[in-house]
Amino acid sequence: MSFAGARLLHISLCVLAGSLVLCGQALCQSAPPDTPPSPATDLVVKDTPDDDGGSVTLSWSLSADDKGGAKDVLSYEIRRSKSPDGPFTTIKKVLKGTSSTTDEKKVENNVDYYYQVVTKDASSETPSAVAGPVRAHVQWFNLGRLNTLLITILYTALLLYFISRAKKGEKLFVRRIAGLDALDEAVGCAPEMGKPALYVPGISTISDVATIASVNILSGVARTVADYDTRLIVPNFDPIVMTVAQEVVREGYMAAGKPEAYREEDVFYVTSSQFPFVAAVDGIMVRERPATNLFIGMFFAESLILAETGASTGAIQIAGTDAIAQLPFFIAACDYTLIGEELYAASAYLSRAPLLLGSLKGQDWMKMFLIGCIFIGLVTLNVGFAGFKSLFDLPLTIFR
Amino acid sequence: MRRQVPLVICFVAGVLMLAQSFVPPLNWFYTNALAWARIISCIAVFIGLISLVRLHATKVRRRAADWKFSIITLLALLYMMLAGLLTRYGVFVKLHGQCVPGSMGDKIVTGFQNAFNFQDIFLNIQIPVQATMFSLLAFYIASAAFRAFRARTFEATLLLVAATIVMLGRVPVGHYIWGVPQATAWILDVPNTAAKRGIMIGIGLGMTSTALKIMLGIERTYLGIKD
Amino acid sequence: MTGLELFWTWVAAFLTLSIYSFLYKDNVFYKIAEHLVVGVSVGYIFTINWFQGLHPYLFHPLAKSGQEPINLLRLIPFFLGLLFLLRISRKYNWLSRFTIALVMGISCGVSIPYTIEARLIEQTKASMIDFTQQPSIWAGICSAIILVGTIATLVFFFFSKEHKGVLGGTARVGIVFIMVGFGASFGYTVMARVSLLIGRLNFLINDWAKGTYHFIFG
Amino acid sequence: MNFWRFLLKMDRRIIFVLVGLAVATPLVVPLNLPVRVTEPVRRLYRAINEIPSNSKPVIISVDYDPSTVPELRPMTLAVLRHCFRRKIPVIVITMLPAGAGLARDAMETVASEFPGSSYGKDFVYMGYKPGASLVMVGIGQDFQGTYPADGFGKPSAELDILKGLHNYDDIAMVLDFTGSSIYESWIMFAYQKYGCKVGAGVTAVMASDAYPYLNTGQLVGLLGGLSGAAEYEQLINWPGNATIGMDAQSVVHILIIVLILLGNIAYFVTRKKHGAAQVAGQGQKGSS
Repeated sequence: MSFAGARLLHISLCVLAGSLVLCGQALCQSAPPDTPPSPATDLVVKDTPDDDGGSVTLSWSLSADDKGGAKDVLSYEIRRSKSPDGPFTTIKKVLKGTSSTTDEKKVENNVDYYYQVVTKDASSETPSAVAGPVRAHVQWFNLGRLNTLLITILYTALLLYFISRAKKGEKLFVRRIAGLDALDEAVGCAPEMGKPALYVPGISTISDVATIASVNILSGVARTVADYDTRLIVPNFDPIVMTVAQEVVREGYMAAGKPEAYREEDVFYVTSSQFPFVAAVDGIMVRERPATNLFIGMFFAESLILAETGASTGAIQIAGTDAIAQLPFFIAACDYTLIGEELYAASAYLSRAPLLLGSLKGQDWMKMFLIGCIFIGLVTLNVGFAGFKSLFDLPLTIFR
Repeated sequence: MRRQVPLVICFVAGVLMLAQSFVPPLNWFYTNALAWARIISCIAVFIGLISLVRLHATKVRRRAADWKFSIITLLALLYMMLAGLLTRYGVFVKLHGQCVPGSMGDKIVTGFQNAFNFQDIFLNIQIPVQATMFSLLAFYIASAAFRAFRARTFEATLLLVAATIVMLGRVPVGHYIWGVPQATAWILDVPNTAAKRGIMIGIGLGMTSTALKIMLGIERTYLGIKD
Repeated sequence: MTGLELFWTWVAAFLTLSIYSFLYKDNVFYKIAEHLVVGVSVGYIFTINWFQGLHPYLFHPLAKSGQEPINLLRLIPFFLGLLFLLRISRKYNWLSRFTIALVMGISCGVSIPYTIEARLIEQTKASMIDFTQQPSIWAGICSAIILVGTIATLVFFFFSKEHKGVLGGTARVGIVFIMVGFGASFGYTVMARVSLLIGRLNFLINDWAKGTYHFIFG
Repeated sequence: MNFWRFLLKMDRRIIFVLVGLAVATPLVVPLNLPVRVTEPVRRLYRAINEIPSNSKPVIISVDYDPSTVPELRPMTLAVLRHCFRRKIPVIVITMLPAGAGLARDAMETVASEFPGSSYGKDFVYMGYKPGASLVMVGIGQDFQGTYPADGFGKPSAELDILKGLHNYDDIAMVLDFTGSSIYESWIMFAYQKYGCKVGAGVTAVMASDAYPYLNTGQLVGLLGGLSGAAEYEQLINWPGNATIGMDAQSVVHILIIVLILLGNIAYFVTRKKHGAAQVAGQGQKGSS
């Protein structure tokens, strides 16, 4: 017998068997097997909040047959029309157990739409009541981020206020930061030993704020190093950071009045791969034997490899990072470590520029503001009022 | 021109980026700007390349210390670039997706085939060196602990006691010592959480103020501009 | 294992041992491995950037391909990228500042709201603890300790006041929390690091030594 | 006293040698130190033990890449061995392109230890499919439609193990071994949507994030890192790489603790001799 023939026979047998089974079921059960599922109810449609239009949010109550019921619901189909009477076209399908979704399929703004949700099982379906009309709108402001905006404005205002006070010549106190005092000392000891200093500005890109802070510190370091006529070696992980580092170091040498001592080949690119970079910097540390190693910026697991290799060469080491996971290792293996916010404070502290010192004052006020918020939140929450805490929800929903 | 224009560019880009997170219709700027930054950083790789080649070529020319090893770097670089480009552009290589673990973490690379052993070199030279460099930490974590964990000061004592308890609590032996598993869990859940949360808020303040200062042009060291 | 696979296993094993030799001291083998991997990794990055970066983000949007319209806006970053390449010119290198300024502006603008939300708002909110909803007295005590620790740590980072009196005392409590937390992180990480070493030793023992043995003796 | 002075000035390469030996020795000569089994591991063991033999298969999703192999491969092997021994059919899949070779390797390693087992009947390898969540939903709707062929290109219809297998109703349990958050997708789709039991094995670092799912019952059990794997090996009484690895871990941890203690003793002993003046000059090392 040919293949096609066998196939045909197989199919007909299956059909026969299938209809027998169906008959059997129909005979045995009083109810027909194909009862349509009960519909989804309470369909609510509204414009998706806080977006730039083109989207409608739907929510409904699950069909009684979803989960608890006969459990034969497979999915829900979302259908849309521009008129309450249809025709409705299918927009998307969602799985059983889902009770909300958004329609973002070519939704025009400011046009009336009507929706229905169709509950489907294996062989039949039940539409819900039609909901609508609903219009998608453009929101010109994202209310869900109002709290973020307010804090941004408050913080900016605080910073600008204290900076302007500093500009007017007001003396602002900044406490001593042990790691930073050591920085000058450490950089100064390199020339005494006739050795170079090494500065690693982290292994991240310039878009990392920690890298930017590191570059600011590098600027101060370069000036000190130039004063002492020492070499400053800066291996880089990122080409853009390298470019910025070159600018900053050159400027530092110029500020110290020694532009001719600046060597561009000492601020160079290595590779943007984490461990190959570490392998190369380890090599530099054991071959050039810098008297001072500075690891400042964003670091990952390589922190301890760098710091331990540096320690083995007897260099004075200062680290600074906001990578919380790496701080323990720097603290263990380096002489001083700038912890988290100290890294950011450092650039202000080093330059002693009034503008930057003013911003430290603003930072402290913001800290007090947040501690105050924590206290108010604690008190209000524990007397049974959760409203204050909900001001810190993300996204903010209390104004919806 | 040299000083003011960059500051204006920085300010405008920063304000637009900031605004788009509050004003939904400005979202298009976000998508575009990220692609722009990506393109710029890709082009910047050429600057890195030039720097690297210049450094090693100079070493070779001057016969500086270890100049022979610089030849290895230059040859490896040249070979990988050519192999990568030829693999993709080569007419005789039929493309079909092949994936390898990326250089940092889980980045997935598709679309390269193993002509010129591009993939083999990556998998058998770069990956093993990376893994081995990473594993050096097992040695260094021990030597750092030995050297640094001395009860010289009160703070150092805290560091060493907490580390010792947690280390003990992590291995089966510690589970047989009364109180160690509980103490380990407590230290990790309570003081550790508190310290991290406090540090994190501090970092958030520092980052935001640095970013704001740069956006507003108050901090301009990065441009190599002196006040 | 084929002959070629065996060859690559030996290459990987040689490099692995070369890196470990650095633990004793710097030497020729380490230098070879180091210089080799720097070259390979930059070549790899170059290729990835070309095909995963420039192709999808620059070449494709500028070339008519498929149904996507040509995106001429992408010429702006291309132009800025070229300005950045002027770094190598002595005369025009100041033009690269335009590019750097744009990248800085974008980065700062993105990071501000994100940082405020993830690091300030979330963490502040997490510190507002409802003591009436604690599962047990002990849990309540722990929550209180976390609260005290968070605030004390924050006080440690006050820069504009001398750490004396109440402020100094609180800051000192903050240091206690910081040091205990760091000690715990250190101790916790040992296991993960040792696992890495086990992984490499397994490679040397199973893939390299045993693999070679089986290749030769069947 | 010379010993203490020597200790303080000890060349760190001695420490490196000690660490190297501490890791390598147990790998060559297993110590089989006892392991105390924790509750999450025991729960997974019990759940697998309750699956009837020669009945519904389990899906084992091998979603790790080379970087987490040392932690995750041993637990995958241990669970596979348990399934093979209890004659529970096993379907091996992976959601990561980098996991393909590793998944096959784990399956073939264990299969070769059970000479009676046969491919297609007791175990099957379905390979890598892109789009993890789509695949998970696809399995719920139509397994064979999602996987028309196995990882070697053989049509699914020809595989005994897949006969009559339509969706999650025909699967006893999903087990995910991963260093990423893929296990959360399994919880979301396989468990929440389709009510299929899900168990997971994750890296030690991730384990604390996964515990909440255990408490809510969304995970039937959890293996965390090398220690979780070692505990499982103990439960199935089949010491393997994890037990050996844990031996190495124990030895290194104890070594470091002993080094710290000796270092401190040496520090205090020599300090008494030299007086306090030198101590004051020690600087801030170790704190900040």
